[in-house]
Amino acid sequence: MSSLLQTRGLTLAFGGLVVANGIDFNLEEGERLAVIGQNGAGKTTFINICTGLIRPTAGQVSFAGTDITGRSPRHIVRQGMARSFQLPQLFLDHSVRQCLELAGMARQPRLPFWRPLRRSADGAAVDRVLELVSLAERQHEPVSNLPEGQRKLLDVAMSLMLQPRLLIMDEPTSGVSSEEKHGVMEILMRALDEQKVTAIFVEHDVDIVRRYATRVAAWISGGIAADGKPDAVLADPTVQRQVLGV
Amino acid sequence: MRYTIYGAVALSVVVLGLAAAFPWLKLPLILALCYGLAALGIVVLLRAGQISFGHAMYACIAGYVVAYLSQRFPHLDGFALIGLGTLASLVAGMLIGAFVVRYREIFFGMLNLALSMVLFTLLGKFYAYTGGTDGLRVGRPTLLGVELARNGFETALLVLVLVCSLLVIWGVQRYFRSSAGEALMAMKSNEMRLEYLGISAKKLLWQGYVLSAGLCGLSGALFGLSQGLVTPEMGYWLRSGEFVFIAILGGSGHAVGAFVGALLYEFLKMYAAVLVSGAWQLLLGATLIVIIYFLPSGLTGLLRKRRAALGGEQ
Amino acid sequence: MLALLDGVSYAGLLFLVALGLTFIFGVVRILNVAHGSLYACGGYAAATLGLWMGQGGDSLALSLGALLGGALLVGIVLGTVLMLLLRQFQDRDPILQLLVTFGAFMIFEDLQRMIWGTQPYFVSDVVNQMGTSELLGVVYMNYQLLFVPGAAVAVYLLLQWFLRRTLMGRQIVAVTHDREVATAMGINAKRVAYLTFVVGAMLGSLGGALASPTTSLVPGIGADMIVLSFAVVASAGLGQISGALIVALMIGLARSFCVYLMPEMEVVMPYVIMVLVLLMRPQGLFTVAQARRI
Amino acid sequence: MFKRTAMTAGLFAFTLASLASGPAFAEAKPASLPVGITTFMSGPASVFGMPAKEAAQIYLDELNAAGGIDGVKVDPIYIDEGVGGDRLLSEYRRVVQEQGAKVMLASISSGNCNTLAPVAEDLKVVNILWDCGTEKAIEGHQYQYIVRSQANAVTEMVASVLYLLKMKPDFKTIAVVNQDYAWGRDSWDIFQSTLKALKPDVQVVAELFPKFGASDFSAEVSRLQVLRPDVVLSTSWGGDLDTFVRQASQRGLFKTSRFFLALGESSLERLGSSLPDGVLIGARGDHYFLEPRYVNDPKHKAFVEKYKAKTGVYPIYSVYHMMQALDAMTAAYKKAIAANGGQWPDEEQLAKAFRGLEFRGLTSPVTIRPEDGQGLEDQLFGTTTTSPDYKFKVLKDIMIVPALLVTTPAGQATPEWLKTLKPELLDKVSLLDKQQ
Repeated sequence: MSSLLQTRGLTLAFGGLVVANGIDFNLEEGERLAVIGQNGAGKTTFINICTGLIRPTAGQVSFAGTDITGRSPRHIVRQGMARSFQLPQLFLDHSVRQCLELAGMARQPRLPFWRPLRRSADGAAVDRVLELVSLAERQHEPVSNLPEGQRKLLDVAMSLMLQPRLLIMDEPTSGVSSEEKHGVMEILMRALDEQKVTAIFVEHDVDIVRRYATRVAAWISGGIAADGKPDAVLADPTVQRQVLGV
Repeated sequence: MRYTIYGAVALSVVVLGLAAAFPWLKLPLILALCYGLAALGIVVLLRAGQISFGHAMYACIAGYVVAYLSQRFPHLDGFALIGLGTLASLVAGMLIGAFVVRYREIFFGMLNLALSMVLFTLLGKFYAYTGGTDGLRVGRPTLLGVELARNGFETALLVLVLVCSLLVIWGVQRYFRSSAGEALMAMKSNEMRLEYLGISAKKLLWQGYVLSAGLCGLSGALFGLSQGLVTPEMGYWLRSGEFVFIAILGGSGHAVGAFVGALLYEFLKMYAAVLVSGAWQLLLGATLIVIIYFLPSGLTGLLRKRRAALGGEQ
Repeated sequence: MLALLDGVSYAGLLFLVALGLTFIFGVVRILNVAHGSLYACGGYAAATLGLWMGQGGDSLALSLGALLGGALLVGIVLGTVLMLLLRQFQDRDPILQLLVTFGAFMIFEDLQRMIWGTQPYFVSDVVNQMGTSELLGVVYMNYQLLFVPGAAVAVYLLLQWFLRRTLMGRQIVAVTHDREVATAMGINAKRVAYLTFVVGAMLGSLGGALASPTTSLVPGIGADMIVLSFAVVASAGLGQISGALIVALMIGLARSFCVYLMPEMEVVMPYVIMVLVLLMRPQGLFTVAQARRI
Repeated sequence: MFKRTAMTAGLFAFTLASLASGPAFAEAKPASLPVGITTFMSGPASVFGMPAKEAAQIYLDELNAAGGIDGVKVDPIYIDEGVGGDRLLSEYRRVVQEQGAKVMLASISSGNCNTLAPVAEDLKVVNILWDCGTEKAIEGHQYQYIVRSQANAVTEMVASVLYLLKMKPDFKTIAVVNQDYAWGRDSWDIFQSTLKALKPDVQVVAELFPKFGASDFSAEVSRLQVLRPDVVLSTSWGGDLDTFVRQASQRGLFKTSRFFLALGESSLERLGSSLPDGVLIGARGDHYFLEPRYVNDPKHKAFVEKYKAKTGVYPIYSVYHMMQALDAMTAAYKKAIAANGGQWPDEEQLAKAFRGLEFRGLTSPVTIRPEDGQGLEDQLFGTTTTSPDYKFKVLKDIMIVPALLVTTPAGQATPEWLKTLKPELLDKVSLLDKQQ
């Protein structure tokens, strides 16, 4: 039985600059992988390649056993790999609830253009997710009213509405004040467990990594320098020196 | 929904009242509503954050189809003509749409502009078939088999246009609130996210584009019948500009906006023609700028603000 | 063969106007519909100045002075007016900005008619002074054959030099590439934008001025010109200066070839070219296609 | 929502207030006579529109100063044709139905004439086609309220061919450069089929239709220089004509070909010295401020002076057409009142009075055909020559073609009639100075 996400010799180069350097990588069902690394180490690029935003110069990506190299994000998402963004990508002209309703409808083969969104969307599912990310009481406000922290949650929540098998979160707690961070992570993890979603999250905060990851991968200049149990990786001298900078 | 009903009622009362009080206003009113229909087509695109400077093309296509058919088959009923004219624009919209939805913003607008100019010049050129710049006459057809004199015909047409408008307002507003409609609007704020939900923005835009083409077509068909004449002018880019003008004036908040905008516009222009004949463009231009400055989201923007204040629920 | 020669003069004018348009877009990111009015007003101003500076007088210098003077004057005045107007709409939706220029266009159309009336206007001394030359039994005006294309090329080279060699030019280029970074680097984007706008406006009105000796200025010439230059700019790729030159040439030549081969197609040609180009190269001929976004 | 309704309602109130200010409908002799006049006040065709408007003002001021028509002052309502067909139609109806205009003068554009004529007929208001050329506006229709106070394209073009053949009997090749719109195409069709009937051996070497309002004719000029046709015909006008003539003359095309400008009269003064000698010129009627038979006619002379004084230029044909239309109106009212035993006529009586009406504008008298209301207006042609008294070219070798010879007889179809033309027609006309 092949692993959920698998990359082989994944390479991306702009001219001379190599941002992904022949990455071989496996992710198993049910893991919580924390990706750490300095800015520009290629973490986000890796995500962008996996989710189809960027086409790799070489190598291949396969998800749940099917090759998805160079497929469009739309296609990949429909396969069950969702992502959230470092800068929340939301529908600013809509209300919180509408965003989730739209996300829910996205799983339909085609969007109905007669029945009102409100009625065709699965209200129960929306309510459940709203509860999970505790946005229920703000559900009717325009998204533009939300503070950064809650935008992050909404961004993730929209991906959750897709009921993905794998959810990749790009710095879910960046831009969130350090006291909120744990709150946010708690909520996210609860949601993930609830829906049994495998997850990758890019994170800088070491205690958060320790607390919530079952596995850690450290990125250095476009490649994986260390990969394994959190304590092991975080203790690794190279990682200590080049990633955590202690 | 509430707004739709208010809007519809107000619109029909105003229109019918005026027509009853001032018979000569019938024609301007018909024109205004036709412009409204076309502008609504633009509004659909505005909601997706796109703008077209070539949609007069679809009004023009429908108009010419109506004219051609009415000359070729003089016994064809008015309703048939309108139906076929609109259908023609719909089909054209589907084909052209398939290409242009790959483009965004300026390029989208420019491509539409270019296509409409091609049509415009061809209509002017192929004199033998299109009657050149003088265009084609449209005979006065029967409506549901009834022969009508000019006056009766115009009254009937006015009612017909009004009914069309109301149906369209209801239908389009319903589309705006539907999943596809809301997704279309989402495309404006964040196309990438749509893709990352597994929704095809192109497909959405294509639907919207076809709808807008159809609306412009309907407007063009009715326009042609009410004028008794279609000319290439119907497809000139300045005409498309007028549609956009009206759409902005009305705002994209609600389907009824386009029609209110159109009525305002028509009377504004009529005034300009009566009071300061010679400087009507100046007046319109100034108005446009002022509107954009004070009401960037048009008349229905006012409505929207209030709704937001009431707290999101619609 | 002869068709070529007729094409170039027209292409020259088209290029100047389109150049102004694309130049402005590059920096300010606004597609300026009122550019058509600039073309018209430039023409009128030049003609008026020409009449005023002694119609029928045979001093070539004087006539040329009138042409350029008119162009510069209009460029500076209207350019400033437009800029000030658009400043009120900074960082609004680009579509709205576009419409503002559309409104401005409508206003100018009428003002222009109020100022210069509806009778066709022209001053053709320059042309007569420059005389004609005969090629293969066909007589050409030196003005159209040599001067206009020459002027266009000169402007092109001058602009290239300005953008590459001068500080202001480099700043403009910087802003074109990335406004934020440029501003961060301490470039006064506002000043740059203003300058660009005026230069662009001048180019537009220069196009009009150079057209005025051979054509008649009538109400509504702006509207046609703007659509054509849109076609050029969009086909070339927004902000592409050299591209504009080539496309303008393409269109000019295509047009005059049509007059020989299939007159019926003449008017449609520019748009057909534009549509084809955009269908093949969505970003325009000379824009480097970016990495696939979605 | 209510805010919006209020706004709209407010606007309408405003509309009605200002629009309802027309005079009340009066069967008896009205206090004043509202007359609608459509003319181009914007767009390229305002080259004709504005001068005509000036003329109308001069005429009506004089008329009203003299007490108007049978004591009724005429108040004109000008409508801009430049706003485009659809709005023109609404405006036209507003003026008739709201402001109660009794007579309409419409219009300059043939397209507009075609649109408005049936409307006027339905509205039962007398409409004088005062300047548009197309014969199709009347031919083949059975109108009661539509009359034309001037000639139509057929009269003008057939007469043109006659003058061309008189002045240049032996040409072999001809090329045409017309604006690409109805007038340009129709006039060429008529000209060509007339030419076929009268001089079948002529060969058409080029038919160029540059787009309306074209700014550059260099390609056309080059092509003509290669082809070197004996005659170059153009029925263009306004800016297009000026541009074409200047680009052609600057490049010496006039040396290689003989030019025939069917509407040249309207550009003579503007073109000044850019127009060479020896160009054949038409005037859409016998309209020319130096028209030999009327140059010293008091009415004509006085008007030309007055017009020159007011506008600084000499009148062009559209001015004469306007004067003719207004004179026709006045004459018709006088006739109708007489026929009505001194009583003010109603629309129908007025319409009748126009049929068979004989009246005189500034130049030779015009008859309105009783059968179809088509005006019979003589046609003047001339050849440009330099004159010491004027800064622009004047006409010599003037020929006047009587309308009757060259107009489709009432009830006949033009295309068929043109085929019946015989070369003998040429002997029936002669240059003015060669007459008597």
